[in-house]
Amino acid sequence: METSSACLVLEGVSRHFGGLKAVDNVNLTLQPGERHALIGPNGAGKTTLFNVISGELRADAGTITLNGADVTRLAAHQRAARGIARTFQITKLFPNLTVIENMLVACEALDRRRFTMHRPLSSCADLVERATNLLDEYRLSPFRRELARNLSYGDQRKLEVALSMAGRPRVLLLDEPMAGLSSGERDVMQALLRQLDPSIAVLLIEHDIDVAFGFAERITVLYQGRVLTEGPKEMVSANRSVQESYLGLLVE
Amino acid sequence: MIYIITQFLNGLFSAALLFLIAGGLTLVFGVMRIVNIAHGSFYMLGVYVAYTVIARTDSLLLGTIAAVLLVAAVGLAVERLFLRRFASRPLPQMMMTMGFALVFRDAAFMIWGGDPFTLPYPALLAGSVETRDIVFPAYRLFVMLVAAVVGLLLWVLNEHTLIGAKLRATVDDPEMAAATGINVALVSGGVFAAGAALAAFGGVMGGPILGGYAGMDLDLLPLAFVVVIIGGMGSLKGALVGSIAVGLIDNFGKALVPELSYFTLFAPMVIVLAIKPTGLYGRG
Amino acid sequence: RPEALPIKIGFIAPLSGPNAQNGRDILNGFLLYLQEIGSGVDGRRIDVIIEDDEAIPAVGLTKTRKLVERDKVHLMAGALLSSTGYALAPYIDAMRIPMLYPVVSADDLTQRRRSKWIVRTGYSGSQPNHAFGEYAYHTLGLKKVATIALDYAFGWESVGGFQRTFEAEGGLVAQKIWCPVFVHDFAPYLAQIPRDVDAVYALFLGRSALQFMRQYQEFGLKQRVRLIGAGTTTDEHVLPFMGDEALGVVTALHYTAALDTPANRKFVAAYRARYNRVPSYYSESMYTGAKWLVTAVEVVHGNVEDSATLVDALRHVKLTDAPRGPLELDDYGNPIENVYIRRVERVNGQLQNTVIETIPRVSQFWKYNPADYLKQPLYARR
Amino acid sequence: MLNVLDLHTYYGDSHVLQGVTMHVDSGRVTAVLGRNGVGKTTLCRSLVGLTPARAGRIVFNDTEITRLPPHQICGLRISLVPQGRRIFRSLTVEEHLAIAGRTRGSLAGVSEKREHRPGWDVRKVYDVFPRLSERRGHRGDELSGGEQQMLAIARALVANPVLLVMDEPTEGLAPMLVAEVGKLIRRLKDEGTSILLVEQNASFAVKTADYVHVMSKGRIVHSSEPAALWANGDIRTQFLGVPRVDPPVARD
Amino acid sequence: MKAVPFVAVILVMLIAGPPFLASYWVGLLTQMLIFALLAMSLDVLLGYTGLPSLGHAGFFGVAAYAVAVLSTTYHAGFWTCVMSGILIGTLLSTLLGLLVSHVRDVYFLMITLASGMVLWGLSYRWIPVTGGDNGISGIPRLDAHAGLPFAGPVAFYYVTLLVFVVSASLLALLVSSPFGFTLRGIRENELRMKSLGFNTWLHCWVSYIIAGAFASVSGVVWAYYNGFVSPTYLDLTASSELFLMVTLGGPGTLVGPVIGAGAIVLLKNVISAYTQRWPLILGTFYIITMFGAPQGLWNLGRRRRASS
Ligand SMILES: Nc1ncnc2c1ncn2[C@@H]1O[C@H](COP(=O)(O)OP(=O)(O)OP(=O)(O)O)[C@@H](O)[C@H]1O
Ligand SMILES: Nc1ncnc2c1ncn2[C@@H]1O[C@H](COP(=O)(O)OP(=O)(O)OP(=O)(O)O)[C@@H](O)[C@H]1O
Ligand SMILES: [Mg+2]
Ligand SMILES: [Mg+2]
Repeated sequence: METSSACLVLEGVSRHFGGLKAVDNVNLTLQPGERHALIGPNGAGKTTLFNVISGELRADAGTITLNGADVTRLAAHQRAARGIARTFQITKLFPNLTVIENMLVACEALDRRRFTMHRPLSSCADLVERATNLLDEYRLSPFRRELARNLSYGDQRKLEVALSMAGRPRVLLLDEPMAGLSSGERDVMQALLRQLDPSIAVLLIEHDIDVAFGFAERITVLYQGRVLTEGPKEMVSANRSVQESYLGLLVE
Repeated sequence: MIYIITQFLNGLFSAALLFLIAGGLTLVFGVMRIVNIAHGSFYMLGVYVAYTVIARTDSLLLGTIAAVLLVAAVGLAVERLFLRRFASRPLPQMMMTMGFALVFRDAAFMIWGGDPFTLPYPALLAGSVETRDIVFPAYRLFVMLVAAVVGLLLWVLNEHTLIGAKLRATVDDPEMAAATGINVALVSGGVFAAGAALAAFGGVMGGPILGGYAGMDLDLLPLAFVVVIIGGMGSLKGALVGSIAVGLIDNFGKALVPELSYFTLFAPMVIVLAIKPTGLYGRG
Repeated sequence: RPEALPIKIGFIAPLSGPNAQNGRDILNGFLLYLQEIGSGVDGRRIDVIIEDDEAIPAVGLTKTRKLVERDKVHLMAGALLSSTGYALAPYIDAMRIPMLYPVVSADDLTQRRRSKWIVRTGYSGSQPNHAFGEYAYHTLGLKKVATIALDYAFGWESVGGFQRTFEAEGGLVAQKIWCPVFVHDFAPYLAQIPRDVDAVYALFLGRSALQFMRQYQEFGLKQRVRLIGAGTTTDEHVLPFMGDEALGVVTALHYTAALDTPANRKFVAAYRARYNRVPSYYSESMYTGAKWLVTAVEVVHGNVEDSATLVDALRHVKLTDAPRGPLELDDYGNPIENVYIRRVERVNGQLQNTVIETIPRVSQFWKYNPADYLKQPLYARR
Repeated sequence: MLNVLDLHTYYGDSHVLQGVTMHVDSGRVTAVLGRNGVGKTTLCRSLVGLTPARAGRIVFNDTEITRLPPHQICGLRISLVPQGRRIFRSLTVEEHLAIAGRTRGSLAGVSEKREHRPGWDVRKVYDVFPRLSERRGHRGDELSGGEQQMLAIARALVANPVLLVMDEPTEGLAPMLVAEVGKLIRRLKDEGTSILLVEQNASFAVKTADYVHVMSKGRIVHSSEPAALWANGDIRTQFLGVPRVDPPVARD
Repeated sequence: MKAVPFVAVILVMLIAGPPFLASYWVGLLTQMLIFALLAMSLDVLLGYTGLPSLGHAGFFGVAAYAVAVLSTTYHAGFWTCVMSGILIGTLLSTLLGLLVSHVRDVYFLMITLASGMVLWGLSYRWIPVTGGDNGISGIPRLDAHAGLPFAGPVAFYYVTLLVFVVSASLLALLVSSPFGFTLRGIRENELRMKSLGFNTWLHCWVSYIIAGAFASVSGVVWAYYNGFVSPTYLDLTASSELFLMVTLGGPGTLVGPVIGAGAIVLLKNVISAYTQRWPLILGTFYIITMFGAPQGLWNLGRRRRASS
């Protein structure tokens, strides 16, 4: 595997909680434009791995390299500035801002103008336009002026995903973006994911096997914090231990 | 040496008193997330009620009981009628308690006037314990003992009954707590009343030494807050450690560098928060 | 005819907050006297407009502005704290409204920072203590004293006054302990008191006096070291709430409710009858202040509109029958009055400040030459 | 067992439930389906008293519960598995089960004994979700998303409900656990518990339920046996957005 | 946006009214403006960034002290005093901000309370400079010091109004600017802000500095208005009253604090003329207001209007 051109490389990354090895010596490489799914049973350490990559949690061991630079010691916002964006499994919005304001804040995050104090945000036409377009894309426009906390759960989930797109990320970490969506909305979301800029590397956590296998070309299976297998999806779905530990249902 | 021992004992006494006062504050904050500005008022009301009852009946015990019960009732009323509506909304709740602090303060002035007074010592404990050159008032030792007992009681209650867990559930998510069958109104009313009662009890315990006077409510409140913050809001252990730390540092600070006595109280807090933003045992 | 209009007096004092009781005492004294004279002065009714300054100088100023600009009072009286006293002075001077300070005791108000329109009828902080320092050395026979006092201007001025005359006579102030004003537990300070002194001089007031006395006894110091102090420490505003721990404490002040003169007996009786409590020096201060004021208004025949003559009259009042004894102003606007050395005794079951010596006609400059005195700096912490 | 008559519920001024009439039969699994934001969660909230309805009636076993406070409704043994899990962040798994359990007493006594008692208790719940047992000492905010979901179900179970209201109980669960929950629902049904199941996972719902209501814009627009629903392509595409024909696996 | 007509009406009244009012009312109005500005500056922290500061009167007081010390002890000129006042207050908030910007919620409340108390202690104890308890009086009058051609309360009022309007406009711009929105984002969900790429610490710090700067401006005006300073300017009571103004009026809006400040200044001065029980009444007023309008008076009005 080619690591020099890779945009995200994890080497021996571990994270412990007390005695619990939530993430244990994980190696992972993401090429630009790669579509990669991360699956594994509940509590396998998927979200924790995301937290470690995005900087919400510090790694206890190992190094994280982003576009050739070591970011292991950087804070979350610094990593975001270098192109990592993520969604949260448990929705994290700005509940008392309207939907459009949620989007605008996300859009200005990596913009130089976030420190601008002398003109209204609404006069930054390009930011407003971006935010509006994103809302359109995610079918959230009807709720533009609703407070985020008054959205239904499914709509909140959509906004959650939409926020992460605002900063034009290079590496996108999606933690169960389909959860809580109705079947129709799922299809829309899948279509959106498929239409993402092909140069973005996407790492997707998903429990719906159809979605995961339909989206990604490579799969990593995490089990008790460790990587069980990693490889192209055909290879992974053939792997017996994966079937036992995770896909059990399919071979029932 | 004698000097150091005396100051040490003084520090522990301050700690005991602080713990009694701060215990209720941390209880109410820990389980209800209410920054209770009226805590000092409950403390004050306790002293005033005890004073009145003792003056009528000459019984310290009766005075204490009356103070604790009456103030608990007042606390319950405040919670039920006013704070309840704003469950889990810290800012309006805090502002409400600020309003109550003002009301209680003026009501006390209206009822009892602004004269200072002290409560009598229990006859048994009026003397001092003397060993060689160290003279230490017996009553102060007694207060230390009482604080230890109260601390133990709170700990047992919290660790070994479901009350503690129910209380925390109520704070974490009042809606779900209710849907889980917890009578949220009862629980939070009870806790608030208990916090008020504890404040009143602390006031009565300190009564023979600090007494009652106009403005006492806001005088001791910052102290109690400092204790609670150093330890970490909501943590019983924190309140204990905080009060001992503050008691000792403040006493030695005042004795050794009197020039800085305005700062010895707050400096430890600022340092602790600068290093650990949630206090020693607090969680974010 | 202007004579028919009432004379308007603006009154401010802290009527809420921690100092409210003192404010109330002042107000009570004021109202008692006005009630006694009844009908008014020279056919003009006296209207008092009362405002609460909350013991916050800025509030005091706002309220004074209200009284002067909106209510158009002819003269002002009141204030308790020195800070309020200083804060009001520029405004009072600018508006040219005569004002009477009954208790504000900051030395400099009648020394280095005098104001033309302000007349003090109370005392200056160091005034009784000058007398007391000498008395303590000679009559009480003390040679070495430690002081413990509240750490602010009133404390420094009182202790400073005491120390000056006490040491001038040959005594020694061995140690000065200062307690922040917000202290409740005096234990750490009590532990610092040296045991080899002849006496401890204490300056406290209100709740701090009460707490201090309690704790002084609690730690077994009362039997070991004699306690003396400034008058406020055992003044009648706290004395009734003290117990045996206060017995025998000797202090100095320009008033005591136990003063055995006809004028005072009458005042105390009237005050007790009206308010059901012993008058404190705060109460007496404004009772006498009111008397002072009324006397001056009589001198100008009720013509209070002419403030320049009024303030002149205020400066030249002499009272011979005030409850505290005779008093008149010196050239600097501070009263010359008796200072009483008092000892706390229990009489008929009540604690009182029994007069054990009267030092007559004490000025704020004691026996010093005012001009020389004023060249020295104000008493401070050191 | 549960009858809902012309229920109207508002959030402030917004009229969300606009006359819902439906019923849950005793000892059966009744599903409510619908797209995002149609008011499914609001219905659940009104049932358990969290957002009392402004008009209409809810009758549970001859008791009118429309205006009862939540803890009293809980006392009638109606339990809720809320959407979004709503775990108490500072309580451990054990504490969750202890306070929700229909048993009084100290924590220490909860985990042992009581084998002989009928109904659900902590032990039985741990048997269904062994993962929870491993995490019993962990605080709510230290659990993974799926673990929280299991706990939310477990919390409702230990109260031994007569009526269990489940708002998207499979969200975030790995396939094996989704199957496990399916089994659990069937088992509960066999034990005589009535279940109201709100689901996005339409195929899961159709497989599990005995009767289905379809909701749209605050109203029930279709009620039938699941098979009939599945056969009705119009309803499926219009109200559920499920285009694929994917016949549900027959049970038993 | 809905605030615009309201603000316009108020502004016209503020501009046109005073010449017809008695000097006492002009004085009260001046006070209201000064406190309104101070309350708005606190609102940047409390309402927008979600940082409840209980030591905000500190900057106000320090700026006032700077003016007092420079103008009395050092006889400094007008602009020196004004600029130093603002600068020193801002500098202080810059330094303190370093200490407090990583603390949140109640802990922020308490650490700012502590820093406020320390400043108060300093003003009380640093006697050679601050005059201790007695404070400093004798600050020159504005007209004399600044060499204004007009004197008197009305002139002072208009100067204050000018300062107020300029500051309020700047603040209004600030809160609607991109930066203003980052502050709201931090209030709502700091973790999310971090993962979006905001250095939230920095934003909190900057907002603390800005709040301190505007508080200093009001402190400078206050010093001239009163002509003296004393430690009560920076004590806990002052800070908590300020806090009340903001929460009562409506945190997270700029009109709210102005309403709150106006209401409290007015109430305190008017009720106390009629009864000595005014703290009781004021306390009851707080309770009732919070009860009926937990989001503040202004937001209550807004919701009414929105629903009708
Ligand atoms: N802050 C924490 N403290 C202690 N343990 C934690 C913490 N966060 C997570 N864990 C534990 O680490 C393990 C991995 O959690 P993680 O959230 O990464 O799982 P996951 O793979 O995302 O699972 P799911 O699919 O259920 O979301 C879990 O067992 C969880 O209980
Ligand atoms: N607290 C609230 N205040 C105002 N409106 C709300 C609130 N909660 C929900 N809504 C609105 O009510 C409608 C119904 O919401 P509800 O949560 O019941 O939908 P749902 O069917 O459960 O959707 P989902 O499948 O996304 O969970 C939505 O349009 C939502 O925007
Ligand atoms: Mg997860
Ligand atoms: Mg829902």
